[in-house]
Amino acid sequence: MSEALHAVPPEPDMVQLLTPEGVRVEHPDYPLDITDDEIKSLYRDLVLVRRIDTEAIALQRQGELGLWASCLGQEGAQVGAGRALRPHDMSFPTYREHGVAWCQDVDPLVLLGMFRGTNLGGWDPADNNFNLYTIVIGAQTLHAAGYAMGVVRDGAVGTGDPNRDTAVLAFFGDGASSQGDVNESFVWAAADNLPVVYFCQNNQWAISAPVTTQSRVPIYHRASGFGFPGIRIDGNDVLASLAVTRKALDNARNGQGPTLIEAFTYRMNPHTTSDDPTRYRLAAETETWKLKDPIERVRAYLTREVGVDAEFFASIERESEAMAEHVRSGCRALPDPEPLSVFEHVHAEMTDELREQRDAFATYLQSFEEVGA
Amino acid sequence: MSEALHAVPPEPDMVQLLTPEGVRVEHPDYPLDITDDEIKSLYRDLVLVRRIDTEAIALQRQGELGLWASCLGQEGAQVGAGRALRPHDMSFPTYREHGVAWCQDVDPLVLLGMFRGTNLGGWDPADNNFNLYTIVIGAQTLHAAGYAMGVVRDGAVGTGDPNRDTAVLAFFGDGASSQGDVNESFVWAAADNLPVVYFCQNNQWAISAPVTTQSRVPIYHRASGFGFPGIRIDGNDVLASLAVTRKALDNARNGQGPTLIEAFTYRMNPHTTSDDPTRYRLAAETETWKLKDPIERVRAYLTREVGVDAEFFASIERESEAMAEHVRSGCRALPDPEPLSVFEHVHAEMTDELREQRDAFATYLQSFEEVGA
Amino acid sequence: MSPVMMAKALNEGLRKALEDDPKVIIMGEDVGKLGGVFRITDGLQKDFGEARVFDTPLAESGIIGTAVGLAIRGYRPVCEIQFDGFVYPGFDQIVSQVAKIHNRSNGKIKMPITIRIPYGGGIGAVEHHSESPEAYFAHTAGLKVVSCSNPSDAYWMIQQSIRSDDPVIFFEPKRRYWVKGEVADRPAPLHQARVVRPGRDATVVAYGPMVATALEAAGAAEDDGHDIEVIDLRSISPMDTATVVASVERTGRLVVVHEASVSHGVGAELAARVQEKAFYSLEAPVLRVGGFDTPYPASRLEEEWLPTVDRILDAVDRSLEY
Amino acid sequence: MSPVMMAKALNEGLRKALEDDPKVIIMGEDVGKLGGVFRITDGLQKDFGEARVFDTPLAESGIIGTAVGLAIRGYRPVCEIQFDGFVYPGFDQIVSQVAKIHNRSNGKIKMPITIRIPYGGGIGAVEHHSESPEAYFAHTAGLKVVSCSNPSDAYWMIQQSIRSDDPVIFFEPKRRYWVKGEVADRPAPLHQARVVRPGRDATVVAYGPMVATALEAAGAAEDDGHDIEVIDLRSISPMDTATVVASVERTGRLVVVHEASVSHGVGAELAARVQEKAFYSLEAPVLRVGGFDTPYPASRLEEEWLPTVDRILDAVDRSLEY
Ligand SMILES: Cc1ncc(C[n+]2csc(CCOP(=O)(O)OP(=O)(O)O)c2C)c(N)n1
Ligand SMILES: Cc1ncc(C[n+]2csc(CCOP(=O)(O)OP(=O)(O)O)c2C)c(N)n1
Ligand SMILES: [Mg+2]
Ligand SMILES: [Mg+2]
Repeated sequence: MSEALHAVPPEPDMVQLLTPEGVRVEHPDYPLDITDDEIKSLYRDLVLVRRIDTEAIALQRQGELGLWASCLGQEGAQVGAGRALRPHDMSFPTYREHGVAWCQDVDPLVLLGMFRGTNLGGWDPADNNFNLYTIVIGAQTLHAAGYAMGVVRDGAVGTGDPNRDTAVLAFFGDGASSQGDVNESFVWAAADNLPVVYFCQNNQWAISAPVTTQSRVPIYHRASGFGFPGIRIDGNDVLASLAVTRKALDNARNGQGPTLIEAFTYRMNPHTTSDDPTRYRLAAETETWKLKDPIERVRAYLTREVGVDAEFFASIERESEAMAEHVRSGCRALPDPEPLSVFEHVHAEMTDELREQRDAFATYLQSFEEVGA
Repeated sequence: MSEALHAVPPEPDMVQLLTPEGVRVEHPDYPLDITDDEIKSLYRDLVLVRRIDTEAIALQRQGELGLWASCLGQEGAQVGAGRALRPHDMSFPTYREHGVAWCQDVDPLVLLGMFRGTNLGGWDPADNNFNLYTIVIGAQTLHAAGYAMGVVRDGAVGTGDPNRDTAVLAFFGDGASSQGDVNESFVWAAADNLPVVYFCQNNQWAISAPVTTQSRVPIYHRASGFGFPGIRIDGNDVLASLAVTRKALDNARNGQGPTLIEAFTYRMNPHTTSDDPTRYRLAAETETWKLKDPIERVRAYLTREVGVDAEFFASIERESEAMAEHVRSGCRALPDPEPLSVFEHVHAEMTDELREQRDAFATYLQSFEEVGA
Repeated sequence: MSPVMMAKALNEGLRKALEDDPKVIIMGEDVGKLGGVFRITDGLQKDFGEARVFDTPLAESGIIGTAVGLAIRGYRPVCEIQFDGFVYPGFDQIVSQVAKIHNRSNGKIKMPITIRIPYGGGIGAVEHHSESPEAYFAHTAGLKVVSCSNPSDAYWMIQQSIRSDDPVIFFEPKRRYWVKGEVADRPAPLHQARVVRPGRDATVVAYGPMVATALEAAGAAEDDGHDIEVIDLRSISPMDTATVVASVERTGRLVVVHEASVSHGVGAELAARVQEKAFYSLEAPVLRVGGFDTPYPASRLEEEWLPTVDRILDAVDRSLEY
Repeated sequence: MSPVMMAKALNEGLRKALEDDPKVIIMGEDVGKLGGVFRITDGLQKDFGEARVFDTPLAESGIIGTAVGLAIRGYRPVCEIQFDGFVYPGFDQIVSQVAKIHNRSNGKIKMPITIRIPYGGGIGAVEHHSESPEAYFAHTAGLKVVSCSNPSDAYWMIQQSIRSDDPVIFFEPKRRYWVKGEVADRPAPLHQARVVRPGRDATVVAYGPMVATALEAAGAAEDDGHDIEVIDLRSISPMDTATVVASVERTGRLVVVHEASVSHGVGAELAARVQEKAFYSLEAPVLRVGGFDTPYPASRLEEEWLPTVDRILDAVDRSLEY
């Protein structure tokens, strides 16, 4: 760890429940009673999410995907946050929350469409309480605040009824913290005491910009300036992420308003498959973070403290093999959209002039088929 | 004061050097050694600024101005901040900083053009280191940050040379604190440790929206979240405004970075001459704030503590009469722009197509003259 | 209804929308107690409560962005932008989110958001308070853009826009807020243009604040023996080209009028469509009358800058001379 | 210079601008160490230092707004917007400040800001990375808008734009970044169109990424015996209408091509101008080929959505049939 401590200044104020070495530690404010089976199930999540991610990168290399934004290294933060969600809660991801999608039972294949280019997302946020991926940095945080305003108006906050009270979980990155939209979202959440939890994955980089380009203080400090609590967690510790997000969501549901969680983590892979990090960061830095891997520490804990046997890990391996196959074959099977579908879903009610454009284009396309015929 | 204290919760953390009753008090962090003559000159500033403002309102009533945004009640904050500026410093006002304009030696008539509708501002910010009024809420705070970036690149920070080191003073209102631009400006100033001082006049209202619509915590708290100091002052205390702004500007010039000053004050008049505050606030509130008038307290101090004689006040009265006359006659004398001037200064280099439009319009206008002739 | 001002008609239309659908909410700066700087939402907060008619913090991106979230939650937000020149901080949320989310979701999510924008000049205002940004939105696929020119349309079109499952940018000609007019018992289709004055010699198309000016011009032209047809476009996007083309096929001449700068304005699109669809009918090129290609000027110059009866007549004469 | 890619030509042009004027600075997201996601600023921070070539925080309004302040201080900022679809958060600062401050100050302040925007589609990207927002800026008085279509123009036009005392929105056709070409010894005037292929039968006008496609179409048309003139507009605002009109007076036919959605696009303005100025020369209506009036589609559909050689030929044929 000593190297690691050089790379990342020790954060006394960082909540950690499971050390990189896999040692379970307690935190006064965040007691977490969790069974070993639950931890095993978190391990399964982590491994499967990573496998989905790895497979997607391979598919991009093979030309099956145009792009992929890897979440490698951030699985702990995402699975912890995702598993803290209750059925009624709504989540607003960026484009990197594949781990949260997994926890919300979104079939990985649903995520692939926009990266393959067969659609722009295309899923219904209501299906899994998982909003569409949002690429415009920060924009989704205002959607989350607005959704939370709706929750309040629906009387779904602070009723004490677990089947009614609802919280909203909004994701964004360290770079996004500079966007006006994110700060305006903080203004709304604070002024209206909205049931929204902001989950910032500070993965140290915004493409090539280190977090210091955005802020000279820890990002979780930002919240206090707007009048709500902010807290930093070890973003590679799935237990810390689960415990802190769970508590923050509880507070939101109970009408105690917003919280900002800064998950201190690291983007192990390039920004996307199009990026070349060798131009702006040292391999040594990445190496250091390897020592803090979110999965290894859970595996170490399960092996050492719980005495989980090899068969368990083997079964997870088999499951992840199956998942990889599902992703591979499923991706290749994603159908290309029909040419004329570009005119669909532009409006709920298609306009005559767009219909005219569509019909003209249809005629144009046919002219070739005739030639072909 | 007791009523006042009901209306405005006492702010232990609010810097005050001159009480509403005109009693001089000390503040450990903000010693201000100031001569009685200097205070007399501040009094003169306050009275003249108020007179300019009052006269402008009258001119609007008479139809000489289309609109006026009154600074009544905010003269203390503005004159204190304005007098803290050094010759090299640059200021970025909103549309209400008439008191700062005065301190920067801007002839009141220069301000009237945009309210009369004879121009859109039209002055050169370099003339008095006073930027054009900016109507789009918050926009000027980014201009201030950018200007400060230029100051840094010019090596005009932290050299120790008083004739070289430069600070930037950016004004905005309580409502503006919600705008993305203002928060992005904070991001830039903090990340680059820019020599900019943010001066927020919290006059309790953004048109009809009380400050609570924008924030549930004092606005000066915002700064800490971005990593720089924030402080609240009694915005009706010209001495507190002078002392605190002076220190913040010094820090900026010395390379110690940004500060946010929240001047806790009150908009005594309607938002603008088009506004009707009876629809959203009680006269009682305004009455309470009358007791905190920024001018009265200085007058009380000068009379009671300094023993300034009636002749001094009379001379200021005469001067303000003269100023009123200057504003009245000067305003009426402001020339209407030439019709064809709409085409001027659209670009530094006029385009052929705009020249074509201008010539066509000139011909069109002439066709009437010919008819007329 | 007896004759009412457009401002009142809008207020009544909003009231009706709030009554008809509990999911309708009104949000914006100063729309609550104050009733908006133009009093269009006057009394609505009092009658429908602060949960449904409320003041937001001062940030347009926040207003639009939270409206998007409310729409995802099933609400039907009506956002007021205080003045035309202040919609731009919300432009990103409008163009990249409001306009695109229905499409992004393959039709799964609806965006029934109405964005009300008091627009146009002629009221002697300061900078940013007199602009006509409609072309920006008309060029943005996924949005619908309309503008009312009279109290009756104001009353009906605002309700139709709110009821629409598509986002509608609703442009209100602020300088006509105080003009009175009868309110019809039935609405016309939202995206249909209207011939407000039939004529044989030339067609003048306008919308919003310029319709009244165009009608005035047509009246004046009559004295010179010219019979001008005037069409109120009403819907800017989609644009009822058919109605205009049908008219031009009769008159052979077309003048388009709007306050926005001429270049790349709505008149350009209409001209481009008509010269294509009525190519053989046009006896003169489509002429455009609009604001000049300059920023909206200081108010003492706005009468020169804005299209006037005389400038419209001048264009009509030039058209007739072909 | 031997043939270079457009990306390299832009890089060299920026380098030259930095050398020629110490007030020139380059700012944006990832323009420093990374050299921009397209490497257009590659090596410039290394050679000119972090004070002159620097990464900004991640906020476009902040990038443009601070550039305005730098300009007031006497600098000549060159802002990079990472992708077309991300300019909108900075739209307010561009439209209400960059475009208007010179005018607001009665000419006292200059705004020599260049905003570089890699734009257009055809690279198989995800949403927001393939848009063509040029019409928004062309409709904004106070801005100048240009687009290069080849390495030589890229090299010279970027320098001319930076040297211009007016704000210039500089559109770079990202899909042509890697196409090589010779760089001329001398620049053409920045706001002048260029006839890139003379022809007698019809005129095709394009700019940026569509110029190559238009030339290809002209080549194909030759096989059918049609002699097509192709004009590279180069400057979108101001627009060199005279060059287009002169061409149409010879050919009698005009097709305008751009990637942006057809409705209210740049083609509308050109059509409106040409049908007015060349009314008696037009033997066919001005026809437009562009993106459809839909959001830019998923990349697997972009080949259908974008104007192609065939769609241009189809329009040319329709024009010739009149
Ligand atoms: C408004 C906007 N500007 C620029 C971009 C281009 N871009 C995509 S991701 C990214 C960096 C985001 O960094 P961060 O917020 O830290 O999230 P991360 O990618 O690290 O998860 C940028 C600049 C964008 N998508 N949206
Ligand atoms: C972007 C933008 N939105 C809306 C407005 C309309 N407007 C003018 S002043 C104002 C209130 C400003 O309040 P505050 O920031 O507290 O400044 P104050 O007027 O109280 O000095 C509003 C909403 C504007 N000028 N700019
Ligand atoms: Mg990041
Ligand atoms: Mg205020």
